[in-house]
Parts: sequence; C-alpha cells; structure tokens
Amino acid sequence: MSGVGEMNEILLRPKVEFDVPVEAEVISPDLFAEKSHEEIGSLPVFLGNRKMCLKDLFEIEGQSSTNIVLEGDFSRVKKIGYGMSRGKIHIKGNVGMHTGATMKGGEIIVEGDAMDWLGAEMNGGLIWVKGSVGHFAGASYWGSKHGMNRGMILIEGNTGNEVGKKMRRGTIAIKGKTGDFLGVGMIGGTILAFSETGERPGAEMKRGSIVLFLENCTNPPPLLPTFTYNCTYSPTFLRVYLKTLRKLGFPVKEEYISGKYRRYNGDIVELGKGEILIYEP
Amino acid sequence: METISATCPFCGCLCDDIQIVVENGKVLEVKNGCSISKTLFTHHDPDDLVPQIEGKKASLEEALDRAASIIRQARFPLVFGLSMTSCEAQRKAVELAEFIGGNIDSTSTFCHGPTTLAMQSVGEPTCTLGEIKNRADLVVFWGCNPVEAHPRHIARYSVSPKGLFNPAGRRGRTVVTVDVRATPTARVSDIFLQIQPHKDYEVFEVLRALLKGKDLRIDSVGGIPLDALKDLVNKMKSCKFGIILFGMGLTMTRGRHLNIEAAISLVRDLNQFTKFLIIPMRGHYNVTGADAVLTWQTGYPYALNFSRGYPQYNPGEFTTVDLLRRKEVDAALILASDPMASLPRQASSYLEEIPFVVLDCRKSYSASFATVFIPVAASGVSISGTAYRMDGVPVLLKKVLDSPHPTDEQVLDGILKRLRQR
Amino acid sequence: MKSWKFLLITGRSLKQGQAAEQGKFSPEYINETTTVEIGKEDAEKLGLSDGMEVKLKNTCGEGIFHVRISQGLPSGILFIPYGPSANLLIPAETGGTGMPGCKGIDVELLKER
Amino acid sequence: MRIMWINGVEIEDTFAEAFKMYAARIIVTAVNRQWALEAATKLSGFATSIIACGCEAGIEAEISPEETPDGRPGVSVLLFTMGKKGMEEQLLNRIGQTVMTCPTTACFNGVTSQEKVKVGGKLRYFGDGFQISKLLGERRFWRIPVMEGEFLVEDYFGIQPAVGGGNFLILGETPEQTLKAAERAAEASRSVKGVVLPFPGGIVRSGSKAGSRYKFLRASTNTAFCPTIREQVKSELPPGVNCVLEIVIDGLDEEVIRQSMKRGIEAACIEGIKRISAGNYGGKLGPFHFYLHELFKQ
Amino acid sequence: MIRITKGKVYDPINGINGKELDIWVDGGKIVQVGDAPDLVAERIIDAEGCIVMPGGIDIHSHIAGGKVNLGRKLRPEDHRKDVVPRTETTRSGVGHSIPSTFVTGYRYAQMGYTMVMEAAMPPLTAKHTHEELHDIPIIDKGSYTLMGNNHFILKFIEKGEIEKVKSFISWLLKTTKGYTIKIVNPCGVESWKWGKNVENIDQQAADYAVTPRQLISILSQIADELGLPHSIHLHCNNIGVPGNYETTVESMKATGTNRVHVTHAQFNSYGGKGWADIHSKAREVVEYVNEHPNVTFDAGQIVFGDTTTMTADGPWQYRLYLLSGNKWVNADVEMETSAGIVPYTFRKKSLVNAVQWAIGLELMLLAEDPWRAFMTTDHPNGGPFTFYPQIIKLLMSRAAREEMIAQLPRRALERISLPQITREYSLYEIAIITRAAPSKLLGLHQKGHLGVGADADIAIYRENPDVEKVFSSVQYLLKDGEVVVENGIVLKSTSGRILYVDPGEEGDIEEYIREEFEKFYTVTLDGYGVPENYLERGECVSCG
Repeated sequence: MSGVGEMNEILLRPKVEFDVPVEAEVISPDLFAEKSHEEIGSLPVFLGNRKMCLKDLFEIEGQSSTNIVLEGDFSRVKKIGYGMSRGKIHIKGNVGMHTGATMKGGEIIVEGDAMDWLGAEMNGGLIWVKGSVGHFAGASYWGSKHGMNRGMILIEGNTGNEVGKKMRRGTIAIKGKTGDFLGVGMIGGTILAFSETGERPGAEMKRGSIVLFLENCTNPPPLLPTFTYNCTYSPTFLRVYLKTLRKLGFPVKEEYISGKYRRYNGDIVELGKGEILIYEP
Repeated sequence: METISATCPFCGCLCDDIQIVVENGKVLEVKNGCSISKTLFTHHDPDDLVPQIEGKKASLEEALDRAASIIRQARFPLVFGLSMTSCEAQRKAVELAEFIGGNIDSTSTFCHGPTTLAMQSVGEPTCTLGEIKNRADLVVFWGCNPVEAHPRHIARYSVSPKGLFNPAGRRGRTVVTVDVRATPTARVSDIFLQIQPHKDYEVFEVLRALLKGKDLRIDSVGGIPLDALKDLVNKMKSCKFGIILFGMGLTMTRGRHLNIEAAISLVRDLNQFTKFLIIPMRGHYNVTGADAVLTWQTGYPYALNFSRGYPQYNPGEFTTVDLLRRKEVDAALILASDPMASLPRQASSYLEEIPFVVLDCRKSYSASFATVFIPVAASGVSISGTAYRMDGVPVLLKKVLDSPHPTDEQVLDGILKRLRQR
Repeated sequence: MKSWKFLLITGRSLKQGQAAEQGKFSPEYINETTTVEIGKEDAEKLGLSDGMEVKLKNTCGEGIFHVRISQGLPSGILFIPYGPSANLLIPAETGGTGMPGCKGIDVELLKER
Repeated sequence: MRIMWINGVEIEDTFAEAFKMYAARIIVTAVNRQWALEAATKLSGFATSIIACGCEAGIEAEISPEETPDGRPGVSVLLFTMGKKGMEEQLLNRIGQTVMTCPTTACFNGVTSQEKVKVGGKLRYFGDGFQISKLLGERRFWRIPVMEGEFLVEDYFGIQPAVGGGNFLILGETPEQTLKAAERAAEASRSVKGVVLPFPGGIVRSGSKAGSRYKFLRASTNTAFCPTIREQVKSELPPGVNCVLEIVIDGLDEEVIRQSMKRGIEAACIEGIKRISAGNYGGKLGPFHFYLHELFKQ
Repeated sequence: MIRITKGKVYDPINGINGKELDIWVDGGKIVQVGDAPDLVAERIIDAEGCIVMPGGIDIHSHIAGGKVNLGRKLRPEDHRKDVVPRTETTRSGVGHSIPSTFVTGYRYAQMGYTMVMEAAMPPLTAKHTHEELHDIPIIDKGSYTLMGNNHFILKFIEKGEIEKVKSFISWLLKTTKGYTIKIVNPCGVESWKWGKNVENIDQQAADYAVTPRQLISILSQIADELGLPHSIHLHCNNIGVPGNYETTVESMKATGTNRVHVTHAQFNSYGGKGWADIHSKAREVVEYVNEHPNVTFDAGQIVFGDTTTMTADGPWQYRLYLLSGNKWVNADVEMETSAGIVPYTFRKKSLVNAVQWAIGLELMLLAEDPWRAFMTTDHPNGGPFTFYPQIIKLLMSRAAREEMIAQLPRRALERISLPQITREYSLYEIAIITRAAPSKLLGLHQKGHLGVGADADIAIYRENPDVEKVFSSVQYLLKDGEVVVENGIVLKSTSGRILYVDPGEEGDIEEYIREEFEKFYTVTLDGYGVPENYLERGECVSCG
C-alpha cells in the first residue's frame, strides 16, 4: 500500500462537503494516466445536474499517474474507478455508490465504508474495503443476466443484502456480518462469509460456493428447505482459497484451513448444483 | 339532471361502467360504484382550495413563479407521485423532470416497484383481467385483500363473474387465499392458508420444489403444513387455467422483489403443466399508467434520474424513500400523491427541510406542509384523459364535474414555460 | 409500564380508503388511521378492549392508537391501516430496493393507563 | 587435444548431446508426506526413456506445506515429452490413474507459461456431470467427486521448452567402484532444482547408440562402451575399464543441465574411476551440446 | 420553396434511375421535378455527391404498444448500453433493441425513413399503441389490427356468418384506428389461452370449430372485398419450427388469388425435422411467391447480436423461452390475442442462427420481383431496425456476404444456398424495396415517390463506396417539406401523421355485439375504441 507523498501519484481532496450526489467515473487510473495536471482538472463531473470540472470540486495534486489517492469524505461521490482496467485508487475515507463497478483490472483500496453496488458486474481486479459496504456488492445490476464475472472483493466490515447476486465467477470474502440473500441467484464463483449472515443465503443459486464460518454467531439462520445436506468433509479447494486470502493479508484463522465443513447442495428449485459449506468448529 | 358515464379514479380496477347522476354540478347518485367510488364522487368539493405559498394564499401566477424558482435553483430535484393523474399529465411530468435534470419517481416506489424488479429478472407471464373472468378455474390471492383494497375486483373480474368458458361463475372456480391474517378476502375463499409473516419466500420455494417432484424433509413451512402445500400444488397443476393475484403482502415484506421473483418463477414453471398466469394488484388507479408513460418515453418505469441529460435507472439509488432518507434531494415537486401521509416518517420528514411544491386536487398532508401548494382539477372527475388499469388495459377517464382549477398538465406546463424563459 | 412485543402489519382497509376520499383531515380518516387491530386472544391476555388507547413504539418512533379487536389476526400480530400514524413506526431502510418494509415490523405495545 | 583431470580422473574432451523436449511440473499434495510421495512415485513411474515409456519423468523435490497451494505436504514431479500432444496424453493418463486414484491427493500446475495443455478440463468428465469448476484469479481448478471426498486438479498445466538427455558416462575399473561413483553422481546431479534423473536411481547401465543392424530398431546398445565385447568392436574404452554407468539428466533449461552435470561429474571422480565421458551422436541429432571441459571453465 | 439540386435521383415509381434532377418542394409537397425557370427557391439544397430518394417506408416493425413497452420495461440492461441525451431540439431516451418512443422516431429519421407501420395492435389496448405513436416524432405511422384469434371473428366463421365477419372487421378497423387486418398464428394463439397451439393449418382452434386455413381464406377475401389499401398481413402458423415451410406454402395457397402479405418469411422457411437437421427452404417459399402475383412477403432478416424478440404469437414465445432459458413475458389479451417477449442473442457460431441468417438473404435474393419483396428485420425480432444499412450492404454486395459466410460454422454451408447466389441489388432496386414497393403495398399514392403532388418526404444520402455508411445517416431529411435532419442531426421534432382506414361497411354490428361484448369483456363497449382525439394528425386512407 502506498502512502501519501509517494512519488508519482495524484491526490484528490473534496473542496466542499457535497450536499447532493456527485458522479465522477472520471476518477480512474485509465483517465488520469498520461494527462497533465490541467487536463485532469478539466475532466467532467456532475454535481447533481450541474456539469462541472474535476478541479471545481476537488483539490488536485500531481499529474500523469495511474496511482490515485483520495483523501476526505467521498461518500456522496459515485462511480469512482468505474470500469477501470489498471492502476490503483486508494481511498482514505468513505466512498459512494458504484465504486469499482464494471472494473476490469487494477486495485481499489477503501479505508472507510463503501456504499451500494461496490464492484457490481466487475470483470477483474481487486477491491479491498477496510470498513463496511452497502447492498449489492459484486452483484448484477437490475435486469442483467449476471453480476461479477471475475476478480476479487475483500471486505473487512459488514455488508448489506444480496451481495454477489447472480455472480458468475470471482471471489468475495467478508469478515463481518452479511445481510439477507447472500449470493442470491449465483451462477458461479465463491463467497466466503466469516461472521453471521442474514436470511436465505444462496437462494435460487444454480452453481457456485458459499462458505459460511458463522464466527460468533449463536443463532444462525436456518438454510432454505431447498438445500440438502450431503456430508461433512475437508474440501481441498477451500484450503487453496483460504491460503490465497492469507497470502494477500486478509485475516483467516488457522483452524479454518484444516477444518471440516458441512456440505449442502441447492438451490434445488434451480439447477441445484450450488453449495453452501458450513464450518464445523 | 343528467346521467354521465364515468370511470372510477380510485384503484387499479378502473371500473368504467360507473353511471353518475348529476344535477347543477352536484352528484346525486353513483351507480355501479363501490363504497369508495361513491364517496369519491360525492365528496368531491374542490372549491375551498386556493394556491398557497408558505401557507399563505397566493395567486396561481405567483405560485407558478415561486415553483419555477424553487426548481430552477435545485441541483438534485425530485419529481414524485404521478399515480393519481392522467397519462397526459404524466407525460408532462417526464418532460419537466428531463428538462430540469431531476429525479422522477412514481408511487410504484412503495407499491409494486419490487414487482418490476422481479419482472426484470425473470419476466412475467400475465394477462388481462378478462382472461380470469372467462377462463380461470383456480384463483389464488396471495398477500392481497381485494375486498378492502379493490372492492369490485372479486365481483367484476376474478371470482364471481360468469365467463365465456366458465359459465358457472363462482361455482366454477376454486379460490385460495394466502395471507398472514384472515382478511375479508380470506373469508370468501374456499381455502385459506395462514402464513407466518415474512415466510412467503420459503413457501414459494417449497411449492416450486414440490412442482419439480422433489422430496422435502420437512413437515411444514411458514406455518403451513407440507400436506396443504402438496394439495395446493396438485390443484395448481391440474387446473385448466390458474391465476395468482398478489399485493403488498409480497412486495413489502422481507425478501421484497425476490418474493415476487419466486412467485413468478412458480407460475412460469407451472406452464409446463397447464396455463398459469400472474397479475399484480396495482393500487392507485393510474400507477400502471405512470409505469407505462415513463417506460415508453425513457425506457424505464420508475426510479429515474436525468442529471446527465439522459435517463439513468436504479431503484435503491433514485427511489424516493432512499433519496429522502439519505437527504440527497434539494427540492421536490409532488403531484398526485401525498408522501407526508404515505411514506415512512423517517423519510418524509426530510421534506420539511427542503423547499417543495405540491399539486393536488384536495387538501393533503403534503399540501399543508408545502412551500408552494397549487390546487388542480381532479383527473377522472373534472378532467378526461387516459389511465391504465392494473393489467395494462388503457381506459378513458371521463369528465363528470367542472372544476375551477387548472389541470396537472397545465400547471406543469406553466412551470416548464417559466423555466424555459430565461 | 408493561410492554409486549408484536409484529406490526400495515395495510389497506376499506374504511381507510373511503375515509381518505372524505378528506385526509376528516375525523373518519384520522380515526381509522389511528386504529390498531389486535387478535381476540391477545386482547384478552393483555386486558384490552375496543377503543382503549395503547402506545406503540419502536426504533423509528412511537404513536398512540386505539384498539379494535379483530377476528382474523393471529396471536402476536397487530394491524394498522396505512396512514400518517402507521408511518411513524415504519423504518425507511429499503434494502437497496426503494421499498421500505411496511409489513412485519417489530413494535412494542405499551398499555396506557 | 587438451587433457583435463579432476581428482585424478580424466575428463574426456567430448560433449553430451541433448534434445529439445517439453516439460511440465506437477505438484502433488496430500494429507502427509508419505501419501504425496506415494502418488508422485507412481506418477513418475515407468518413465525412464521416451523411447518406450511415452515420457521421461522423475521427482524433482519435496515441497513444504508453506509452499504448496493448499498448505499440505507436496512433491513436485517433472515430466518430459517430445511434443505437446504427447504431454497432454501422458498427463491425462498418469494424473488420472496415479494421482486421482490415490487417497487425499490434489494436483497442481507448477509451471507458469503461455503454452499449456488441458488436464483437469478433461479429467473432469470423470465427475459425470457433478464436477465443479473453481476459478481463482487466473487459475481454474476442477473438483471431481470421488468416493473418499473430492479430487482437486488444475484445469491447465503449463508446458515449457526443456532439455532432455543431458548425460555423462562413468568409466570405472570395477563394477563396485563404478556403482559407488554413479550413486554419488546421481545424488549430486539431482540436487539441482529443475532437473530430474529419469532412470532407476538416476543411473542407466544400458546406454544406447542411434541405429542398429536390425531395421526395426532405432537404437541399440552402446557397443563402443560395452566392456564385454571390447575386442569385437571399435571400442572407446581405455584399458582397465571393466564397467561403465551413465547418468541421464532432463532439465527445464540448458543451465540447470549444465549445473547438474557439473555437480554429478565432480561427485563421480573418485578412486577407481578412469575417465568421464559423454554420449553423443556426433552432433547430428540434438541441438544442445554440453562440452565436458566447458562445464568446469571459469 | 426549397430546391434540391444536383443530386442523383432514384425514384422507381417514376422510372428515374440515378438521373440528376432538381426537385422543388413547397407546402409539404413536391411541386416540380426538373428544370423550373419560373420558380424561385428560398432555400437551395446542394445535393452534389448525394443520392436523392423518397423517404424510406418500413412496412413491419414493432415500435409502439403494450407489448413493445413491456419489452422496454423488461430490459434495463439493454438500455444502459445505449443512452441518448436530450438536446435543444430533441428529447432524451434510450436505444438499442427497444428504443424509447422519441429515440425511435429520431433514429428512423436519421436513417432516412419517413413512415413506419406498427405491425401488431391488439384492439383492447389500441389506445396504448396510439398513445405511444403520438410520442414517436417525425415519421408517419399506422398500425395493423390483430384479428386472427378474435372471439367474434372465430365465432362468426364457426357459424358461417361471413357477412358478419366482414362487418365486424370493418368496424374493428375503424374503432381501433387500424390500417389493415393482422393475423398472427391464427387459431394457435386462441389455443394458447389454454397453453396449447395448432400444429398445422387444418387443425381447429381449441374453443372454436375453425381452422387456420378457413380463417386465412375468409379474411383475405374480406380484405379484398373491403378494398383495404393493404392486404391481410399474415404471420403464419408454426413460426420458428423446423419444417414449417410447408405450412407457409399452404397458408399462401389458402388465399387463392386474394392478396396476402406473408411477413417475416425467414422465420417461416425452414426445412428439417428438428433443430439437428434444420435447413433452408427459402427457394421453395420464394418459388410460390414468384409464380403468384397476389403474394408479397418481407424478409424478417436476422442480425447477429443481442435483441429482444416480441410477437403476438404466445406459444412461439413460450417455446423460445424453453429453448433459451431467458426471461419470459407473456401477456394474453382477453377475447383477442396474446403476446410474448424473450430476449435473444443471435450468434454467428450457432448453426441454427447461421441458417436463419442465410434464409432471410436467400429470400430477398431469389425473389424475382423486387416490388413484392421487402426488407425488414421484423424489428426487433430479427434485430433492431438500426441495422438496415448493414442488410442493404449484404443485398448489394456478394463480397460482403462472403465475408460474413466465412465466419459461419462450416456445417451450416450445406444447409443453405446463399453462397451460390450471385445476385447483387442495385441502388434502384434498394429504392424499390424500401420506398416504392412499400408505398404501393400500403396503397398510398402520395408516398414512396418524388413525382409532383407527392408528400415531400425526401431522404438525401451522401455517396460513399461503403453503402452501409450511405444509409446509416442522411445528409438531409425532408419531412412534409421541412428539413428535419441535417448531417445526421435531428433539427426539429415534428409530428407525423397517423394513417388508418374506415371501410364503412360495419352496418349495425356494434349494436349486434354489444350485449355479448359487455358480458365477456371487462371494459364497456363505448370505452373500447380509440377516440379521434388520440390522433394528433390522423388521416383516413380511402378504401376500394
């Protein structure tokens, strides 16, 4: 992780507290690369319905970099890193909706919280949120056939509902609590949820894996009746996933790696080839 | 004294067989209408309404000027309501929202918005209400209570009428109600399945699994014995024409759009066995029209934003309750709805912090808090036009009584004209 | 003051629909939208009868309602017709869907003396 | 002609001639070291010479749990073939028959390369429709249900150009001394990462030459180095040599072969060894020529 | 007065093939063609290096109404990738496969089209169709009224009361402000109301002793008797089903010598017993057309890519849902018709799709008489109308076709005859199939040509070696004599006409059906139709 003041990075700070939403998909390494300070400052953003320049809303330091640092409250700034394919955005604060949605590559690190649609329909890259996130992280947008298609989303805090909705590939790991309908309609991919989860995880999933560790969870929600228990075992693939997370620096307890898991398959109203693995302490 | 044909502008049934006896601008009698319809036409008394600015009487011109100035200054305004007015006014509202680069949302937001979301995920096998009348031998009311919310639905469309291929009427149909409480609708049904709150999703899943011939190791779900559900599935599979009619009992409970998705998926799957369709029971008389007009003009039915000059759609982001709860909008224009009465207080209280304009044909809660209130003539009472029934059938609204007030369309046009001159 | 936990359902009632047409400030409308229905069994257990005032409260807010005993309600569930009063108790969180959860809300019922 | 001696052993001024091959690295993990080795041994079994085994293979190293993808003890096996197609066939058959069948194992690719062959992606059909695909980053794995649980195998295995047939010959006075030298040589040669010695114990006694008097044979015994017929042929054996053993080395590139040959030769130069030589075909067959003297320059 | 000068004029109705001629426009009409020393123009449009044609006419497109709108509502994911911001002169919206109304008008106009016929209007929701048509700017419009599964028509035929059928049709056209009789999967859609279908044209409907053959025969007869400007517009039974070409040929035969237009014939020209051996029967279908002057057809060409299929053919759409697994909308309309919607992606790699693609082109290229063959994609079923320029290019260039054929699965080649077809359309022929013939087919005298007295709907395209570029965007479009598009940019959002017919032979049928109507419909008879005030610029086209 890079700190402020490092060579060759671009630093943005909001000039004011935004009272209406800002749309700023131009805050993206793809667009900041090979642009002068002046050119970056002239990129278009929307403050509500007013089209403005980036420099009207933000203090900008630096130029021509794929390494972007955001300082301050960006919780009303939407679409940061939308569709980005490379480079890095480090957000030292909270961030608004659609952060990293449809991104194809690169890295986004959020020190604070992120709002809904984080990494929605993403196609690659890494998003790491230290705080909590809203609904629909890694999900499909309304009407779409599938959500996240590749890449990785790591969340240390809690999440809202329908995380990983209709995801097809990729990995989502959540340290904190997750909301209802985790991995609803999943087509593939892997979700690892370390704490408590809301109701109906895996509903309507066709394929894919949801792993529940239910840490500190005294009263886990019952699975849907359309999931059926198969066996208790130690899935090797899970060891690979957990080791990979650890290598990246995401906290994973040793006992999970060698642990046993109850395997349920479902959702039998759909294809039924999905699975929920529940850690057995 | 004359008798005028009318269409009742109350609920999504849009009964167009109302006969109103009028004398000297007073309604003497409402024939064919339900009790609400009768009240609606007889209690219509627009004369005591005047335009107001900050609670003080103003001229229409002053009110329009002030409304335009509020909207002109706004950077993230909201146009909300739309469901109790004609399509003609709705068109104008879209034009206004687009022109000002605002958000526009209808009351679908808190009635059948989730139904739209489900439809966008899995589709919707549906039909017009006449198909039920003419063919249905199995009618399932799920989380809806037409006896109180759509008072003539049962008599006119779904249960009692004798149809082309169902000459026996009520006797030719099995009626099932699934609800948390034994509503009056449940009491007129052949079968009532009392479901625990928030358990609709599980029950649909079990029905779908049973339909697929899966064995389930449970005795009951959501408070309903498995045997009762097996029986229901058998009835569904073996009927000639089945219909599910559903309401807020599905859209507003935990699971929301996913409850509907499960219901639609069940109905869709049933078509491998027989004919089975589903219709949402839309509440306000022209909320379906709001969906339709917005969709044909913009591609999307509600929860729209025009900040960037083109429509963006995202329920959860541009829906009224969320915009208000997150305190994002900086002005609002409300027509044909009363959010101060109908939205959660946690959300609607924010309206008191921003300037907002209300157009209404009667005194509403929102009107009394509005920065600018402009009384308008009531569509379907004092203005003709088009409205869409819950099943998407367009119905003519008729003028019955005169009104001293302008129409929604005229007021919106007045505001738009002022915004254009600058 | 003693309190009991209930799940609150809000919804349409015929009277509410009719009364709204009589006017949002009509006594009929105000009366109907400040009514809370409770099942017979629960009412007996709590010693409530028609017309008695109770307070309902949750994390969203609170309001005073008068009791109407209803045949159709199962134990543990209350019903209030849609309206400004019911809306005091409805959370504005929409789960990212735009739709607040207007049915099956956790409330506490407190008996007014 | 220059003469070179190591520890009193003559190093002949000749070269080992080696061929282009393709290599794959297979990481086999299991619940413990024993089971990983068990599978790896079977996987690399009967794979001494491309001539009749279809591939050449051997165990490269044991891998600690920290270094394996699944955190369990592992063994890496290098497998060499002449072509891509042969590699696909060999990996499919061998992993299918020796790793999948072995309790607790999983099987990972150990080569990052553009070129690759499908393995898990074909083995998956054994799952009869119940196999599950997992994509982690750019790597895809297949989970194949088996009676014991699940067999995890990587979708594709990378293959890279490699070198096969690095070698040297140990010419000794007695069979005892020669075998001892060869054993030492094999151990030293093997200690280089990226090589395997495909023959039993890393040693081959039946070195061959190209061609034969029989039309149907492509190779036959290396007559020039066979002591028992020394006088019947044009022999390469100096006087006093009664036994010759060969060390054959396959490696991922020239450099590792060089290292391996060097270490092996050094270890082989013990008492009772007369000379170190190498096998070649006059430079006509293989593009890689490892001159023995050059190994020890610089 | 506007003078268009120095352009190469293609006007097949008047036999003009690329000649440089001045065209003089005034009061929305063409007032003079050629030199006119006496006339003074206020504006001269220099069309040097341009092609001048009458405005394009699309005879079959799904642009408005309940089903189209459900399609829009169904597919936010389709809209998101094609957004259209508002400008000073135009409204905003979305495009791709089901464009919003305003965008529909703009995009047709930008391609040089000035008239489009909505291909399927259910009577019960005709008001909806007209409300949307009202919001489609610039172009003239009309709608075909769905009748092939109407209760009254089936009942009257069953009872042999053919005169009543005729009166009813006359009444229904007037009441719905429709343009002609649309028939979709006759009797099959009625059966679909019970989840069934008919499998051939001699199988009776589920609830009526009437066969598709009878219905097609009687309705084609009535269309001629009523003198409707356009013939019956027939979507045959068994659409999309391998082996269906026989049904198509039988359906054409059923009309005898009465006029019949077979729509989106591509979807109805398949051989084979199933998907495994599907192959082209375009030749067999076209042969019948070539030999029978009473028959016309349009292609229903498919375009590779994502689109939204929507027809009034409920059972077919359900079948397509089962095949694709995509989301499915069904919308049955009481007493009359049905509709279905399924998103679908045509893939080059798909054998079936490749065969379908070839069949559409084969039909167009094998048809001997360009006056009876029409270019359509059955928008949006085969693909969005915005792909017309690509199809024109394929018709005009064998090389372009070969380039595409090279990308198809090789197994497809033995199932089609397209690779062997050498014909290339000329610009003149393109002007026939997209302008002159459509106006003739619709019975319009003031459209589709540039003669004196014609409506001044004129498309001026800049010449370019790449024909696709030529037809993608007009240099100028004149609608009713006004320049509404210049250099591809919409300058003015005008309102087009709504064309409809009133054959005037309804007699007292309205009163005759009143009781039954009100018993089985859920709306009053008086509230059923489309009042005049829905038609901002209504124009009744005369019959007979």
